[in-house]
Amino acid sequence: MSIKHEVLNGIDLTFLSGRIDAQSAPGVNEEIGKIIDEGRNKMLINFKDLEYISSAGLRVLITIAKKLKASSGALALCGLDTKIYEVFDVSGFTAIFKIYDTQEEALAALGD
Amino acid sequence: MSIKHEVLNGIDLTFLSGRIDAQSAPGVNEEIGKIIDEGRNKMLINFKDLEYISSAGLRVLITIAKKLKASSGALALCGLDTKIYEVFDVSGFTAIFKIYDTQEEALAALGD
Amino acid sequence: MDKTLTLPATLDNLESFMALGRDAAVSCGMDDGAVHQVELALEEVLVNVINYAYASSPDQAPEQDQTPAQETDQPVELCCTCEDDHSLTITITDRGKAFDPLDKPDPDTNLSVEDRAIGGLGIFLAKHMMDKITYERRRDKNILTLVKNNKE
Amino acid sequence: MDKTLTLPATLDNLESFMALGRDAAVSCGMDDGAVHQVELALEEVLVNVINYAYASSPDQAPEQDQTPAQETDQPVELCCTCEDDHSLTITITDRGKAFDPLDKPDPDTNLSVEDRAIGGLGIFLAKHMMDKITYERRRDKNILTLVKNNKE
Ligand SMILES: Nc1ncnc2c1ncn2[C@@H]1O[C@H](COP(=O)(O)OP(=O)(O)O)[C@@H](O)[C@H]1O
Ligand SMILES: Nc1ncnc2c1ncn2[C@@H]1O[C@H](COP(=O)(O)OP(=O)(O)O)[C@@H](O)[C@H]1O
Repeated sequence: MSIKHEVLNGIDLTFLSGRIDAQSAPGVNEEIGKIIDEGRNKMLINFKDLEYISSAGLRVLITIAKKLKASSGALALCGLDTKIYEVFDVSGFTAIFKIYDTQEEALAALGD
Repeated sequence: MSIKHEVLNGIDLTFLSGRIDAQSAPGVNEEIGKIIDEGRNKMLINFKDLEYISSAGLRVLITIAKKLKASSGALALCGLDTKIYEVFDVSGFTAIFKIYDTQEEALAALGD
Repeated sequence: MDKTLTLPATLDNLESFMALGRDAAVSCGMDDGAVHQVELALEEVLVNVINYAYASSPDQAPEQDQTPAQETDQPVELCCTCEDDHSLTITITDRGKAFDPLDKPDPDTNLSVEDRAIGGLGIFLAKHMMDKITYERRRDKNILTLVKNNKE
Repeated sequence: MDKTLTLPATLDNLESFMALGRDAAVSCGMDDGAVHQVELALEEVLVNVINYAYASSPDQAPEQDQTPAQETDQPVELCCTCEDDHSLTITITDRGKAFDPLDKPDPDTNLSVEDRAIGGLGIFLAKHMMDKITYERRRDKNILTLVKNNKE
């Protein structure tokens, strides 16, 4: 599991790669939590290099979504492959999250 | 397990690194066998990056030693750490092989 | 034949169990998608054993316990059996408190972000990913059996 | 508590067994040197089971067999138990032909290169690296028990 973070046109862009399982999820929660705690509230998470996510990862995402909702922030996701999309779909997360195919589309939507 | 091979003053110098176990030993046997089959017969094997050797590795070494003996070649070893030296010692290999602390000493001895 | 692994129920051992489960699914001829589904279900079930089975009070995470599972007797056993290449049967056995995960009602997946609970998706996902899950309490053991059929 | 792993007796599975044995030795408090000795003995014993226990004729390597061990019932079980941090007990159990490795005479380690056999060192090394080895045939099983004491 590794996390890369950059700021692009005022939007916090986070790349997740590898596996988010019960072992790695707490680290992801902490990293992204830090960004939100700094008061940043436009966030895009790019999943294109993510291979696997379990409920421990979904837990992190819903936590982030709640925090950003509370601070009137915006969150978008992009690059989910079919396996990960299935997990989102079953969990009802496709209705909760704004999900885009590509980073460009997601950035454009967040930029508005 | 990885093998590096170079020729130095007419001596074939082979570096073994990692672990020689029952799984990797056949590959080592093949690599070094090739060199001997080309008619090369002055060989130094440097063990300094070798972490582990089991009887499957000792089997390879005795095979090489027999081949080089048959072709009136010379074989020296160097860089054995204490754990590997123990394995050699128990097996009686310290009496069969010419073992030197450093590569320099071994090269000097083979050069004579 | 059966592939089995028994280790203390700790997060540190999760990856060893996952490696065995993955390997069993692959060598049973599952395609990528099915291997992924098996992995996910297996993780969910194992993590629940790790988090809850041996916790001293209900819903208490094991972090609050005094003794790590290595030193006490808190094993979890994984057993994977490929049935003639047409299905994979995985059993997860622990000696923790009796708990039937199939009794838990499914979460409401239609709630808004604000109303959704954090968590509560593990068992639900496992059920979705497998073709059959059964629970059995035998003596002091919880035995959860997951079955995944090979697509023809 | 016990850590156990059961897998088909194939070379592919050697590393999984080795990882468990190494982990058990480390978590039993062995120092580097002792962990190495346990590793070596364990590999020697496992490789013999892989190479010989299920071979169809004595001394015939399993490559000549028709069916790979995965598909038939050729398991090997590794069980590691740390006794109060003062010793590690490892049992290796297979269902192959009866074979007591302790019956084998030690090789002559004083022979010259020309006279030395290629091989024949595995059991000898295992015996040297461990504090105690016992063999038992129980029903259709070979059970080899290796014990390594922790240095004080
Ligand atoms: N083995 C178990 N023993 C006791 N309680 C359990 C066990 N597994 C799950 N639970 C309970 O069931 C609940 C739902 O589990 P799950 O669906 O995996 O979601 P989560 O673990 O994210 O809460 C857990 O919060 C826990 O209270
Ligand atoms: N599990 C086993 N079943 C049958 N024969 C065995 C078994 N293990 C070892 N042997 C026999 O004992 C011999 C000596 O074994 P070992 O000392 O490990 O050296 P090596 O395997 O290099 O020959 C083997 O060559 C084999 O003939």
